[in-house]
Amino acid sequence: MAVRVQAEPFDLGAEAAAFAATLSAGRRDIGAVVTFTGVVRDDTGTLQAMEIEHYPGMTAPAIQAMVDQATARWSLADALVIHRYGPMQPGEVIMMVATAAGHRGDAFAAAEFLMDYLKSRAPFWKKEITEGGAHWVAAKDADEAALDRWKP
Amino acid sequence: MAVRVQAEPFDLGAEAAAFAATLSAGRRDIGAVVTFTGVVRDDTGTLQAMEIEHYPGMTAPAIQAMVDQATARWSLADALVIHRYGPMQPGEVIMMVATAAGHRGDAFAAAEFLMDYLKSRAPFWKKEITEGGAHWVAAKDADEAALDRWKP
Amino acid sequence: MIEVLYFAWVRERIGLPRERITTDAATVADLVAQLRDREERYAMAFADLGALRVAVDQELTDFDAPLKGVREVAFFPPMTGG
Amino acid sequence: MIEVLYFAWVRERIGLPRERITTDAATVADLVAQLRDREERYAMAFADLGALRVAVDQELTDFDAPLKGVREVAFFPPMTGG
Repeated sequence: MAVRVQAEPFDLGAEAAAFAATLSAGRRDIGAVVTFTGVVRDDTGTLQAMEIEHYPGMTAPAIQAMVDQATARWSLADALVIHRYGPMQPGEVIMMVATAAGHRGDAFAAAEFLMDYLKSRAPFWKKEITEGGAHWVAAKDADEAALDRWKP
Repeated sequence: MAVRVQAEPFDLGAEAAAFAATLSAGRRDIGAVVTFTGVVRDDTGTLQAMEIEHYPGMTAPAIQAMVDQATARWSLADALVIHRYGPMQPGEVIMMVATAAGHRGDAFAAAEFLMDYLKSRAPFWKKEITEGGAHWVAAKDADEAALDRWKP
Repeated sequence: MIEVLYFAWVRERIGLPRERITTDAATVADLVAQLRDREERYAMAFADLGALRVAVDQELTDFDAPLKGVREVAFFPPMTGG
Repeated sequence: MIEVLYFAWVRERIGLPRERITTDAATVADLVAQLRDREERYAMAFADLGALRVAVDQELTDFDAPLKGVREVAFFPPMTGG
């Protein structure tokens, strides 16, 4: 159950391989591995850079609390969250969630739960820098609404 | 939109990296990449091998039809399905689905849809070889029921 | 002449993976009835149609599917991939 | 003495990332009222509490949270990670 908050770029393939390698070392109760990777999107072709600010003291503990919640709720063998901060370019990986479980339902649900909570409850703020200037990305109602489905 | 049916083992990390690399080459409308990887599970510690039989003429076209359905239903930038057949050991990767989309909802839904259909509608049959003998894995009611959520 | 294929335990019970069958059966169900009458191993393999699935020309279908013009019929248990 | 932190556009409007504030405010809302009275830039940053979130000692909470024994309060817009 690892949480990493870092400025450095990382590679989806390398992280997925490392996550799977720790799983396959010694245990045979894992049938499903899900990964989600978030990428800097530039729909309009005007984005020069994305910058993510975070709350250093709070970020990793807040994400760890989400992972603990997911672990309590679903039967998970392992979970990983990596989230970057600082400047990044269109096409670069922003963050990644990986889950491993005996069955696919648990792995998918936990990954979606973590994504929904990371979007709206982890202390990150995105700023888009375009030719026209810089602006903070507004929170989406849809992201807030997505949390409703996890209410007990 | 690639479909591969193969006996050869493959590596989750390498396939995920290759999938992401084709995406990041030139396009900037992708914000979400989801992968699902199925692994040979051995809960009881008695499994010696798993063997998967398939229907060569039908398998790849049937999976391609599922990918086409997913593409028609969600806004997908790309999708990949790899499924092995033949003998494999506990801990080995059986199959993988990857989806890429602008938004996470589409990428998750399409990956789960493909998994549910692959489980019950792609012509694969699993045989478990244990010390006690070999037996065909029975289809689960839960897997059949999982298809209901995709009914229009 | 129809190519008939068997997979998984259907193949094992019947004892062969495929065979060519000359038949006047109008539907898959008619073909199954003819196969059942052939030998005990066919009767055993087709004892419970609820436990079987069928593909006609490599498309999943039902037992009442017509066989006119069909080249290939496959019988197998419910799939367990993924 | 409370460490007060500002993030994203709250930080930009107020013009600094953190400051130490000596206050007798009983709740976060009381602290906000005192900050608003300080200067125009604070009044602007705290104009619409509905557009703000608050964490007390690095836990998300509400504006009516008490400040007794608290070391750190952070103000920021709704999060947009992931």
